[in-house]
Amino acid sequence: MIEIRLHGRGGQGAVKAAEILAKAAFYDGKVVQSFPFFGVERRGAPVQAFTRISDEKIRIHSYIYEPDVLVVLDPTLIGAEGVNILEGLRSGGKVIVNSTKEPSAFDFHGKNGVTVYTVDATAIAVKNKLGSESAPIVNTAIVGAIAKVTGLVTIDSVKKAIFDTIPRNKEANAVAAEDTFKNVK
Amino acid sequence: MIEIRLHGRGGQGAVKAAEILAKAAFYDGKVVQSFPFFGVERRGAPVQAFTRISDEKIRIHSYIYEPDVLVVLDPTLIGAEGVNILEGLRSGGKVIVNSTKEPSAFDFHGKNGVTVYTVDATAIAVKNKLGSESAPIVNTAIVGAIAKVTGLVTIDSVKKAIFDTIPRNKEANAVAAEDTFKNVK
Amino acid sequence: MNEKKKDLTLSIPKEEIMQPGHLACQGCGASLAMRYALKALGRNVILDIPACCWAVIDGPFPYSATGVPIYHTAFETAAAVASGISNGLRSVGKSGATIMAWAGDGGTFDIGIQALSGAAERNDDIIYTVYDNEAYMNTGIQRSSATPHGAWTTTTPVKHFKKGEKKDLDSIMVAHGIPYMATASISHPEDLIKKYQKAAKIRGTKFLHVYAPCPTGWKSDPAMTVKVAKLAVETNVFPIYEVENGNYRINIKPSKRKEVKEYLSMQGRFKHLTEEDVKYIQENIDRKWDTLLKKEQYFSSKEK
Amino acid sequence: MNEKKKDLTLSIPKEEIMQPGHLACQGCGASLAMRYALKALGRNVILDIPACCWAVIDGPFPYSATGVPIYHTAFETAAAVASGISNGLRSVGKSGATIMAWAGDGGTFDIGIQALSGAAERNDDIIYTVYDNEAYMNTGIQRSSATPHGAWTTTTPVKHFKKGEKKDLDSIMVAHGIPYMATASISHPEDLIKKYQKAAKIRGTKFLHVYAPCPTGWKSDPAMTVKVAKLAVETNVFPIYEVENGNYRINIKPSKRKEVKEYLSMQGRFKHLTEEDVKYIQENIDRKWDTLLKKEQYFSSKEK
Amino acid sequence: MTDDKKVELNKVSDYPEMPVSLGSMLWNKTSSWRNFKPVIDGTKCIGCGICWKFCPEPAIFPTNPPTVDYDFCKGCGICISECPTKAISKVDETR
Amino acid sequence: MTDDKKVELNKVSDYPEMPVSLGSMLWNKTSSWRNFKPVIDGTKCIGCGICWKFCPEPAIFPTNPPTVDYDFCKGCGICISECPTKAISKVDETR
Amino acid sequence: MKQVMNGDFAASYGAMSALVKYVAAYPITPQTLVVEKLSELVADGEMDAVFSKVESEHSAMAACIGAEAAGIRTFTATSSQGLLLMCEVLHWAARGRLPIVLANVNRAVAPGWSIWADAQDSISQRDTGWMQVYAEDNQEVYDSIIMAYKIAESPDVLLPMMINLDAFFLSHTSEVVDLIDKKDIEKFLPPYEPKFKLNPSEPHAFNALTSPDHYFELTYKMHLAMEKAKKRITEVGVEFEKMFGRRYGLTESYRIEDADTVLVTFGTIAGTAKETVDLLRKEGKKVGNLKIRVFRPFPQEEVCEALKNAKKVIVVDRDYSYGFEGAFFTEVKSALYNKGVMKPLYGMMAGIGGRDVSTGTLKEIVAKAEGEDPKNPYFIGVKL
Amino acid sequence: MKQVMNGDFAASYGAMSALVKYVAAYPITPQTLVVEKLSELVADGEMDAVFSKVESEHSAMAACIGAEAAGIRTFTATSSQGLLLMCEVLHWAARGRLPIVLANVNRAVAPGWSIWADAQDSISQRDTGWMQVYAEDNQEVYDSIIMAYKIAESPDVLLPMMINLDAFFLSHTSEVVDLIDKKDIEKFLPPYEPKFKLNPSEPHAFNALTSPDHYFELTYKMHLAMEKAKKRITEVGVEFEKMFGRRYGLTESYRIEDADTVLVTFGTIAGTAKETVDLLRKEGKKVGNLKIRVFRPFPQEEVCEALKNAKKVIVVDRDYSYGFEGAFFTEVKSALYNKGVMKPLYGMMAGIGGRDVSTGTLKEIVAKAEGEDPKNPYFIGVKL
Ligand SMILES: Cc1ncc(C[n+]2csc(CCOP(=O)(O)OP(=O)(O)O)c2C)c(N)n1
Ligand SMILES: Cc1ncc(C[n+]2csc(CCOP(=O)(O)OP(=O)(O)O)c2C)c(N)n1
Ligand code: SF4
Ligand code: SF4
Ligand code: SF4
Ligand code: SF4
Ligand code: SF4
Ligand code: SF4
Ligand SMILES: [Mg+2]
Ligand SMILES: [Mg+2]
Repeated sequence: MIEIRLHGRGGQGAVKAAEILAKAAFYDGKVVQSFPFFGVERRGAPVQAFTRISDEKIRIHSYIYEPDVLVVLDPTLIGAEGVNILEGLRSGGKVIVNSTKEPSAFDFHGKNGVTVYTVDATAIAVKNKLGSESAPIVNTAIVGAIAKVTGLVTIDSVKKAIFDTIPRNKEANAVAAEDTFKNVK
Repeated sequence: MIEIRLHGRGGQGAVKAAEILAKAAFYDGKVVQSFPFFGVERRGAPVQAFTRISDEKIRIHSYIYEPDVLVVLDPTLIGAEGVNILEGLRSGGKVIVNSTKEPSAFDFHGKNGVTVYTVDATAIAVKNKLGSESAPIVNTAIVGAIAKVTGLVTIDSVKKAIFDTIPRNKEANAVAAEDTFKNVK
Repeated sequence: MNEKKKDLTLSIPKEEIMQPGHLACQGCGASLAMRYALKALGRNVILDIPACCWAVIDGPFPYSATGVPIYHTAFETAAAVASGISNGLRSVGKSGATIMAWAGDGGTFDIGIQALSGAAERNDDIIYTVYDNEAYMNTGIQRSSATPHGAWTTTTPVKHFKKGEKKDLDSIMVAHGIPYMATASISHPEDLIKKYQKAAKIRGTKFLHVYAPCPTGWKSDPAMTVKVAKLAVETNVFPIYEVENGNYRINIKPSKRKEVKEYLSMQGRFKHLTEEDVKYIQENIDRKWDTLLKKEQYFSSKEK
Repeated sequence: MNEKKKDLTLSIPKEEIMQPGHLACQGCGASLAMRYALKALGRNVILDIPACCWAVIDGPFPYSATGVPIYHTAFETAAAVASGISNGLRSVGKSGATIMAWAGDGGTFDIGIQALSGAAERNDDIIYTVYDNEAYMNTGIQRSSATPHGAWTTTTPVKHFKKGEKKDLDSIMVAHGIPYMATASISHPEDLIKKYQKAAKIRGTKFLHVYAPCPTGWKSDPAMTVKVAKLAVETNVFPIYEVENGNYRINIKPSKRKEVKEYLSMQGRFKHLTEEDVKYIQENIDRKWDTLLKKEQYFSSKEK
Repeated sequence: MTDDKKVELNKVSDYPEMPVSLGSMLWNKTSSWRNFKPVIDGTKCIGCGICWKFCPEPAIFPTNPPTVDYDFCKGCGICISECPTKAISKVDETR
Repeated sequence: MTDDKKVELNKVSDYPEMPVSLGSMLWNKTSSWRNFKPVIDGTKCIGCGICWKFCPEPAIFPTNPPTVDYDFCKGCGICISECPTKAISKVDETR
Repeated sequence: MKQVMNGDFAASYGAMSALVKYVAAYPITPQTLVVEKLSELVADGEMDAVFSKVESEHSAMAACIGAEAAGIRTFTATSSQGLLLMCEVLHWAARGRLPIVLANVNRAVAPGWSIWADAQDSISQRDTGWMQVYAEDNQEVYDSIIMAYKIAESPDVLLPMMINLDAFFLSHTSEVVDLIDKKDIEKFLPPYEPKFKLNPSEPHAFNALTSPDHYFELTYKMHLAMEKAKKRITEVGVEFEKMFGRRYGLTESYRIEDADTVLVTFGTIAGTAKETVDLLRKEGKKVGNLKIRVFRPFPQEEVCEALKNAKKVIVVDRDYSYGFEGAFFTEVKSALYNKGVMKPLYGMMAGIGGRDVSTGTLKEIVAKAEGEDPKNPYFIGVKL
Repeated sequence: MKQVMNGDFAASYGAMSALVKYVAAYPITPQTLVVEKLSELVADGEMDAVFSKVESEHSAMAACIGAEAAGIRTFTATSSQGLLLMCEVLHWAARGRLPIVLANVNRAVAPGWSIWADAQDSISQRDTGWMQVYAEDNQEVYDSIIMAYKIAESPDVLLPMMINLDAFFLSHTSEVVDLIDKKDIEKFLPPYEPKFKLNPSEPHAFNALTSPDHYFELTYKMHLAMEKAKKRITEVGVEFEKMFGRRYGLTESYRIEDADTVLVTFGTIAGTAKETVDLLRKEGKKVGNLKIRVFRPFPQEEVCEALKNAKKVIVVDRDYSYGFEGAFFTEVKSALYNKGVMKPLYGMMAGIGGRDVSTGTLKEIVAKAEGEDPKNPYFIGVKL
């Protein structure tokens, strides 16, 4: 069973991203579970979401303490006051960051077997007109990068899940996911 | 332990009568309990009230099924539809009726050892200006008759109880009780 | 054998839907209110009744005196249960019957006002009747917010008699923007019946406020029930008016309003009042009547 | 070192009683409302707050951001708890502090209206504030009876957008005959503060209805919170007025009212509306404003 | 539901599954509530129907002159005080 | 209650008997909520106090020109859009 | 001073004697006499308190919560539907650690409407965190309310307490009650001075959002408080006896030392059971009675101790947890299980909906238990 | 048709699949997604029903009562405070014999405010006469709601039923749920046709004042209905399995045949417990799990049967009857007592207020029971 944690901000749709990831895995024949951080979401405040992907029935219903994969939707969260992105990450885990930077720009890259991947999901979202220019929505886009980096889900299933989940601009969202799939480093 | 049941009509104060009786017995050093029929009282509708008088602590809290003494505040209740005044009366019991009639006018007088006593409490109440002429209130008056017939309480205690319980016209009420005490047959 | 006489004059429908044997006190105004309302509405009616005298009047399990289906419900739920019946039947396309909540003033002005406010806001298709006897009678005469200033009740004992005006629920309901609000009195059955018949034809929430004297709680002579109610109208203690879609119409305007003193003196609940108290009450009545006249003047379809 | 400048212009009291670190969203109107109210009232205040965004904004156990005592209470109990605090303190002769219930529109217009109506009827000595963001925001944007016609919420999805007018709670509270009812907006803090200061001096139940835009629920730009609120006033969507002992006074009369379209277009919750819908809304606003003007004309101390 | 029999519920299986009414209140002869009876004098009666209209039970049949249903009349006296011709009198049943 | 320390509740006996607050929220530096920062240009500022008046946190000190408390500014942008002289600008902190 | 008064008046005088300052209550049969009496006592100036005549029981409890949080001693009374309507705010008072005292007249729960004796109302609130006492007579009603404040306000308890009295059998039944002088009360009951209260010069927020990091600890503190409450109830009972001569504990045993069969009862049935015990003893049957006076905190140690010699135990419930058993029956068994004690135990439901429980009924119950094997639950007196 | 959806959506689709005609509900975290989803399904015309967006939970239940009494199939959903606010009308629905179905998201009860998982809300309504099911996953939520109507509407049951799901752990957790076709539903679930309903052509008064002469018999009929409900739950479960391949009973046993130690759990903890059992079995420990799926009626026979071979039993409660123990713990013991069975039984409170119960927590619980003697109650994970 693989456990994934996503970091975003209230209002950005990290929960939807976790759900799209779960649905994609389900379409790929996996057993899945996804859930938000159990708390009060506030616009602007840091939030988390989670996905479990497994080959067998998932019977446990408890928090995720030691994720295999981390996804950071908003790069300003790294190092932000009171936020510890890396908490509990398994050694050998993967971290996918929405950033213009290179993976090596992050000091935890390579430490403890952790590998960092980056993708400019913001630029891709803007290009695909997701959200507004000042507040682009990156939640669908980033799932493409997760698919590529982890190999947990196929990009086709990701696109299908996006079509099932997103009410508007389905096409553009799917294209964005494909873009990050291709461009993650 | 002596158990007494009073019959009246909603709005006539049978419950108060039972309470005055209990208080009087308390002043005479007895242990007492009094309570109304446990139901919905309606102006005009037949109602009941109860008193227990004992020398020892009264521990039971249950209905009275077999009264020793019956008191009827309103003579129209005798034989009225759906009302069985005599229900459960112990053989040898006493029945006190507010009536102008003689005891012998009641067919249950003398049967099963039952003795009937009558007193024109209505006339006495009217004389003492208790209630209005068309709707005299007999509840205090009748207790005098109970005192006399049963000997359970002294008339002084009855008067004291009336003073303690009745908010207005205390004096007249006490006099009325004294009157029935003297005039019951 | 009988000499042939012409029929008795009947100014209200003849059919009796409510039957005798019920458990109202002698001379109960609330029982008259139901008798009239059902005459107006007929048998295609579903009632719900919260805790109140009427929960007793109808008779105990397994009996009923009223001749139409009744759902006896919790004290604070009259409007919500009626909403449920109405919308439930609508959900399966059965909207024929008149759904009516029938509650006392306590169950309406106090503990039931939230459910009523909610139903009114949703404009659920119900008639809501409050029969107003100005106190909690079923539990033995405690004050409600419909109890008028000056009245004795067991919770406003003579030394602390009820202070403060009766809650103006009529205006509150008008402020809810419902299509129909009307007051009526058991002393004026023809007016009352007309209003129920009108209400039954309007879709949405209809609120009817029916004046229903209670001899037991008002310490009045049961024989005087109708007279007391009539006096309430003639003194402007209880104005008879209706508001349709925001438009006011006063249905009965006493040519010369009688003195409130006359009304008060018939009821034991007011007997402790001083002359000054009575004066204060009279002034308030007159002031409120003036306001009502103004409302009729400025907020009526004519005026538009 | 700094060049000596004159002081910053302060049109409202300087002291900050509410402190930062609280948990309101970016650009939250409700947090501004509290900031202003406390500036007006000072520190000798006891608040009670039912379930609503403010139950979260203040911070979790064992913290508090507000600097005055707060009793967090059950959703439907704001007015009753305030009554209890006020009367409890009165029972021991300690009536100094201002007791204020502080609730959202859901906790006031809907689930809390009964407790509010009861407190108003008893004229308990409290200030009751509803900060109105026109929906249940704390639970994620569900309709309340304060939600305006036309708005999207999660329980009035675009295909079934909210139908029916916002409940006119102001008129309902006026109908309760309380000594003071006022509306205010976070866009006009000086007016708002004056009203709180006035309310604090009046004995009895004071009702303040404060307009508090919610960028999260209205799908508006957090930076536009004040602008949206200002537009609500300038379009007569949210008139600023007060009613003292039944006398109306409109405090702000826009010289030329702006088109509601401008107001609606700033908020995602209205973006599905057709031209026709907007026209309907505009008409209703104008009609209501006319009624309010009439009320001011006929029911004001001047007019007497 | 219109007859005046009491409903027999002698054992659990007699009871309805839900707490519903199974009969009317017509068994409940409220005559016992009365301590006087209203008697209509047909000669004074003008057939106005007012007594019938205002009886709260109702315990007056709309015949002309009206007839009182003494099984149910509770003796409130409304008919007596509302009758415009004083055609109804109060008859003591007590003594 | 005014310092910015978190309250230590490490064992049952540390807890108050009632669920009451024991500290302020000043430990909660909400700067992490922000994705841009407002920067005041003192030269454009006319000292009108509007930005201060409308900050919901409040995270502006009433100096002249005003100073933003970047520990708490959530970056809502109200001050920016309300400033009559456009003296406040939005500075990206992201990249 | 001894007076003849009904149970509702006893409750009212209890509140007055306990120097209650604030009352918020709403009428309901058969509690109405409490609101009426308190209205009168306040109007007459006999009781120095404010009485808010609120618009519902829900607001009654909410107003008491407000006043109590402001540091004021408060009282309310209700019954049945009223208690159920309070449910959410009952939890509030308890977890909010407010030592409010409530007199509840045990009345059956609708529908069908019933105004008669039945403990379903309070039993169904057993999980709210309120302490619960069941009184046997009016004296106990009065005394229990006074003791309640002393127990509930103990700084290490701080839990609300509910004093239950049977509908009509106590509420409307007049008996002799000995009232305590104000002077003596002041010696017995210290003023209420809570550590935390709503106070602008020491501002606290009460009841804020409590994350999973903290909630459980607060619950655990409630548990500790309940444990402590058991001790306080006993201590306060002893103190009360010293001053006023009447003793009350968690339970009360009657002729159980040598009893083969022990009835376990509460409320007025306990009194009738003692009478029945005497009657049966006269018939040569070794019967005893254990009255459970305090149901929350559940006195499991005392119950086990009292039942240790019994050969047979019969628990009489005037309540029913639909789909299982009577609540007292369940909990007595659970308590014995904790001690590893197993003996024949019978659960009998009686008096539901106000059906009378006479000495005759209790004799029938004992006879039933003599005859058969445990087959539970029994419903006594149902017209099968 | 399989879909990934959260528990709240599963509940919503359950109501839709069950052909519910009337919904009245009020939002509360974490049930909000139910009202939102149902709003959407009705707005989109996918669900042919009327949804009243009432002003409180109290009115939600009252409106459901009205509609159900008119013969309409109704549904509502709530959580925590909302359920408590319904308390009086919950009793009303039950004694009124209205087979309403309610989805309750188990959330902790305030104060302090908590939105997290905890069964105190529903446990504290155990005496209302509602049947109660606790679901382990979203599929069970969906299936249970559909079965609920069939059970509740059985003419000899006629009791309302509450389906509980853990806050967030189910309500907000997306999992795969297999939805049933309308065609198949119609085969499984007959239309609702009650004998008595509000109908002007057959007028009845419901719920009238019921004297002590009759009330007890009506209560006894509730008892019979609860007994019958146990059978119906089993029967309907078997029928459901036949048609849809998934089986649900009163309880569910996991590896208990040869288990020395049996965990007794409910809700999501049951799933985590099965995982833990497998982990412990790998360590060589003979552990099993008994999931109590139905808490009302309490399946005492099934519980006793399932526990008969266990040497040790540990009951895990995410609830606490203040002043006594966890409710499941109490009732399991009481059930065993009725059968005369005594064995080491441990009550462990865990997960209160949303504290996580992981496989680690459950291992700790088992370890605790291995070490010591019964000393109850245990609070697991409290920072002592
Ligand atoms: C929740 C609840 N609280 C209190 C009661 C008790 N109660 C029953 S009827 C009633 C008074 C009803 O007053 P009103 O609505 O004016 O009707 P009336 O009896 O005057 O006809 C009260 C307080 C109840 N049944 N339920
Ligand atoms: C009895 C009860 N029902 C529902 C809730 C859930 N709830 C908490 S806050 C809230 C909405 C509050 O809306 P509003 O009063 O408008 O305040 P806002 O959140 O918009 O600030 C709801 C429905 C609750 N806490 N208690
Ligand atoms: S108390 Fe009053 S309202 Fe109630 S039945 Fe009697 S007369 Fe009618
Ligand atoms: S949801 Fe709206 S009202 Fe609530 S804190 Fe956020 S912005 Fe403020
Ligand atoms: S006395 Fe009253 S009840 Fe009898 S007939 Fe006349 S009005 Fe009817
Ligand atoms: S009121 Fe008098 S006159 Fe009129 S019908 Fe009756 S008896 Fe005849
Ligand atoms: S951006 Fe918002 S929070 Fe920051 S200083 Fe400006 S107004 Fe205050
Ligand atoms: S709003 Fe602009 S001009 Fe005014 S004080 Fe602030 S920065 Fe200066
Ligand atoms: Mg009334
Ligand atoms: Mg809101």
